[in-house]
Amino acid sequence: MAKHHITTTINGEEAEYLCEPQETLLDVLRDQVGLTGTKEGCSSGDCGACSVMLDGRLVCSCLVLGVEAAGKAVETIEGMADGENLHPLQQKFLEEAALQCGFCTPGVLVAAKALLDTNNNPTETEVRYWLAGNLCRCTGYDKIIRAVMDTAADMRGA
Amino acid sequence: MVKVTLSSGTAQQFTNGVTEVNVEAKNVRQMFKALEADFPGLGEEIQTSMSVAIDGVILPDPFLEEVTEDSEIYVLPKIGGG
Amino acid sequence: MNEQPKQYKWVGTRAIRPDGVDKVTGRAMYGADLALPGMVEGKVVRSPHAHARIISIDTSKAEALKGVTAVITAADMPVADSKPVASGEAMINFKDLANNVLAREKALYEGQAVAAVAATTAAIAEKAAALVVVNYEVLPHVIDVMEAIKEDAPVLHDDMFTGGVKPKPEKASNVANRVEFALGDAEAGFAAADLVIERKFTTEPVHQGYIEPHAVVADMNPDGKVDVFCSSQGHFMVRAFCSQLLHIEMSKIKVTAAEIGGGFGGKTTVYLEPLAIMLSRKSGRPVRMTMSREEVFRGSGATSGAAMTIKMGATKDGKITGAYAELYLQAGAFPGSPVGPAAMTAFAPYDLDNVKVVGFDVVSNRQKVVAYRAPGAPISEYGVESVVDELASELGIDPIEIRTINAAKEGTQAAYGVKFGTIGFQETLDAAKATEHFKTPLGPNQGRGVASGFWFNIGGESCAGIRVNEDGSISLTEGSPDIGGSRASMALMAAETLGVDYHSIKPSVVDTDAIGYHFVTGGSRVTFATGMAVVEASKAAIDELRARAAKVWDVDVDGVVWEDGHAKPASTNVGDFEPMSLAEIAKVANKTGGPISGHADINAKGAGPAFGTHICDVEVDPDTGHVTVLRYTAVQDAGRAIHPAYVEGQIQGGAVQGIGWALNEEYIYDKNGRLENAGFLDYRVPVASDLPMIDAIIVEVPNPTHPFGVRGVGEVPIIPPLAAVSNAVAAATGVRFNQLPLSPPTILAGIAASK
Amino acid sequence: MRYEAPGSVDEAVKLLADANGAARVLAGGTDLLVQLRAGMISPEVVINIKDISETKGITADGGGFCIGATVSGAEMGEHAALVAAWPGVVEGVELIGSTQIQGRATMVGNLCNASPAADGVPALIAAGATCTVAGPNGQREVPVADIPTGPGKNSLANGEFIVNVKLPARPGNASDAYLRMIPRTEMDIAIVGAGVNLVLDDSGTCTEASVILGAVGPKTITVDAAAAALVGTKVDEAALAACAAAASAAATPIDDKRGTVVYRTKVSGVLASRAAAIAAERARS
Repeated sequence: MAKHHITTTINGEEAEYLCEPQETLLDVLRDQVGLTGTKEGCSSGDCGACSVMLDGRLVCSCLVLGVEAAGKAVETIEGMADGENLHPLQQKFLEEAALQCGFCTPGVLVAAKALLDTNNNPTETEVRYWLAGNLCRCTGYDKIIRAVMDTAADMRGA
Repeated sequence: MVKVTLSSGTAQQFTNGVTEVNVEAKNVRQMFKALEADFPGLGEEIQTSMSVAIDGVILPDPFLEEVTEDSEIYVLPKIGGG
Repeated sequence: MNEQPKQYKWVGTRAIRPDGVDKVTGRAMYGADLALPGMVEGKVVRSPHAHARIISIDTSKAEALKGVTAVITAADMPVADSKPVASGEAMINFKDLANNVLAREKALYEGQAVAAVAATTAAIAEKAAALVVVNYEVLPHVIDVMEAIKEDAPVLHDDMFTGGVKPKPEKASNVANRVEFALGDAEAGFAAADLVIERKFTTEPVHQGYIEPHAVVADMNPDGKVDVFCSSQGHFMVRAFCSQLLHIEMSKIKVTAAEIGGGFGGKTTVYLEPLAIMLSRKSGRPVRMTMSREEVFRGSGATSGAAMTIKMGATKDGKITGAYAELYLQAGAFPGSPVGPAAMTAFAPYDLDNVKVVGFDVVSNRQKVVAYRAPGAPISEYGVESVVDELASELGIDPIEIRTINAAKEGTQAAYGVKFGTIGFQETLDAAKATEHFKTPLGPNQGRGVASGFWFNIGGESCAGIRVNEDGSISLTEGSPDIGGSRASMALMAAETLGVDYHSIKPSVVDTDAIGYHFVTGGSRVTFATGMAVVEASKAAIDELRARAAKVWDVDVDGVVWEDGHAKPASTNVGDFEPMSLAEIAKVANKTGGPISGHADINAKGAGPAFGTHICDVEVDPDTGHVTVLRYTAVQDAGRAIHPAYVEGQIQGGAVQGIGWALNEEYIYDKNGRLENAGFLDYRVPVASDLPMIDAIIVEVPNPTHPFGVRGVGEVPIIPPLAAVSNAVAAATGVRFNQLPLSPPTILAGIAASK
Repeated sequence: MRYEAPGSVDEAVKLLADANGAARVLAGGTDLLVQLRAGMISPEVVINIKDISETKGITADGGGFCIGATVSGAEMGEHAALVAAWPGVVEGVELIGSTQIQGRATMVGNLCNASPAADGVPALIAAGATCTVAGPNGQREVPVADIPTGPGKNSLANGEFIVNVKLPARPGNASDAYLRMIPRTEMDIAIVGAGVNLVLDDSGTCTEASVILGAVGPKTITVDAAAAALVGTKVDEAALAACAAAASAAATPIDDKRGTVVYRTKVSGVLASRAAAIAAERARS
């Protein structure tokens, strides 16, 4: 099994790794690149804990092969804050207690940011359906949905 | 004498169904001894695998507590939780 | 919403949690996030059969595979006695636990571990696991609780005789235990009733559904010392269980609590941890093990499916005169269903003179059940709250009113014996009744359901350390894995007690070498018990701070009081001293006797029972049976909400787990006893688009035994939703289903049958 | 396992043919990777067709549309003209999985995976779509209805893969709709699916109809009787009731972990008539 040498961009920086053809982008991010903020909850695309952006599209990194990232741009939770300045969503999640155990949080934040990047005035229903693929077992989603809506309102006001 | 109330299930096992038993004791450890003497196995069973509630407070590991004639003492299963 | 009472500066505020930034930036380390140099990956070989005798296990092919560092079976594990051993608060039969961790003679459920391998990569480990050859003799199996109690059912344990009955049965059976609680004379109660309703209910097995699969890294040194890093609800539990199972002294095992990605009771026992230690010992290298989602569903967690009969009688004016419950709960492969608490909580919200509850703990070929949020209570209270609802509607009494008529209050004796102290059940009913939600009219095909719930809450062992650093900041140590923001609550209580800025306190959940024993994070105990330890440790630190100020001032310590973070002279008689702040005292600590700290190691008593009342509106599509939850309000007595946002979060999250239990979650087995839906695709936990906002209303009737009045909040909110949803569906459809889950096919079939 | 990412149709065909059945095509990968991880398949080679220009993009094609095999559900949803012309086809594809899945999953993958419950398929068949199949003997046009042959099985021969799907041109007073029944609101596999495609004349009378059921047989069921119940009517209540009855009568479901025969039979009719009503409403406006 020859390993593939992949050159890609992760969180704006060029990155290289060796991976076997069957390894997923999730495996690669966690085990080769050391970015463990992206979580594995199911490995079947049903929980969204491994959400990342791939060339500007929200995807489950468990459903992308590591080799497919060649020449593409990957964005993970680790790239969401700007240095020590948290992204407004990250800040709002803290202020509004929109996380409990925090395990689904990276995936939820990446997904929510993808929504707000294209729609800064979503309805509650739009937020709920957009995030339907991000399972959270702790919060009942209430505070997550509110935090996303409130962040959008702040972004519109700014 | 202190009055100890058992659940009907525990009573069936150890006291022929009598749910209220009276023993001479000034504290819980004496109570266990007295219960064991009167109803072999009962004191041991309570100590190792049950809780005791004294005046409404559930104690998973009772031993040192004082008891009086006025104490309301109930024996119940241990409670954990998720 | 009650915000903080005036006298508190920090308690009752919505402070940002100290571990928050780590969690929103991906830095927080969960069970699977640690990688050690030289680490190998472990994998479990699991039984494909629901019930089978293990004839032989051939590990030679797996051992021969290049890259494999160790293969283990039950033969590598000490044999444990079949005797309950007190381990912390819980009674554990370590023979059962050992068999659950690694099957010895029989596999008792599909997914039970029978061997484990370690190899240099996960892929090789997986290959090696497939090379372990297990020769099984497949035996007849039984899953359903009522099937399992039948005379001719396959018996799981031929040495198990029903406990709790006299005389001891002569024949082994799957009924592990019988419990009974009674008060007064239930039959006399029914005789006095104008209306008696008796119904049978069933609930299906469900899983806690934490998003983080079980994960551990274990590293055993050649000198026998073990380091374990894992996600659990109690690293002291992990230490105790591994010590007992593997005969390793506790002092040699250090367990570090990883951040935990949800537990809900499902992480109050061990699965992978002892295997990882054994594999590490054999490999001579650190071993990481993680479960796949499928393994989580088949081989971990989960609670009972159940069958029950509930009978209640009431007078015309709604006074309940008699109550009877008969409960059958699946324990899974080994005894220990939550039938005890199910029986004790069943009628606990009500002030009843005549009540009897009988419960049966029944083994069957499923994974051994483990605690799930208020273990047992959602099941029994679902049945009871359904019958209360039916009594109300038959008698033409408002559902909140009938609960008010019968509500337990201070001095009420619960069926399980205890007389309640100060409780806030009526307050939750009043708050529910006062909501705009309860008064809002409904449309066609819509229905409203109300239900209440009770949970004991517990105390138990907790410890805390307050270290006053040289600059006046505070390092707070404790040992309760933080599953939903408890570090924030600990820091708030310490800040309030010490009178210092919340932000100057850094709380940490430290490892088992660094602090004393803690019972697990469970039973809604952490804010209560560990919080109590934190307050006591803070008070101990205050005593020391006062003593130091007294030395500086050269006065007697009794002449120094602590107010608002400062040492002050108790009166002008003591002398005219400028108050000294905590930071000022810390600065001179070395001159006054050395570092300053306070510690508390306690077994907390006096947990405060808690109640909740929920209101649920649904709309049912009469042609497809699909249920939409339109609106949901959850009221709960928290005693005191230390951090109201996380209290609301517990209430909202618990309510939604209960809604999932009511509507769509269930274990589905095929005819061979194999789980058909071991994934999030077909084990349907609620998703964001399934739900409305969950209005959480916190009622505060303080628990007099806690310094701030805390009762504990985590468990109650999962109890009422099962009946609240079911009662709402009954109101919307005119049909009472008396079974969960209320999946669309069930509802459509019920509607069709009623016509 | 090898990984290949050919840059041309011919190259892909050659790789597929050479592997002699031991190859799998990777488009969106949302089924393929799940099957790989679960050990359900262990191909010798995975062939990523996303670098082949013919598999990319949505192009207007003589009044219809040509949709590349690697076009994701999200891309389809973002294509305003496609959504306007074929709302039912697009909503079917968009029901496949979460937002994350939509970023990857393709309609063609859904078709080839041949699940009886595929959400992307009933409306596509109802639309009368065809697809371009490339293989060792060149390319051929095939009705999409002929691709799935049974659960998990399709009619593609060794060395073949689908390059694109073509949706035909259609008159103004025409539209389509797809509905499915799931226990939750998202993330589930359909218990029943129904796609309806309609053409109305200027008076609002239905002149052509197609009703396709999913998840109630080993493959989709084309219910001609349900379509006939709509044709010649103004898609009024009586016609919808007849459509429902015909759909329920045609359903041949099984009992499984997701639903019962009784349930699926009844709901087949409910969804067929509801989808027909929506399609008619769309066609009128």
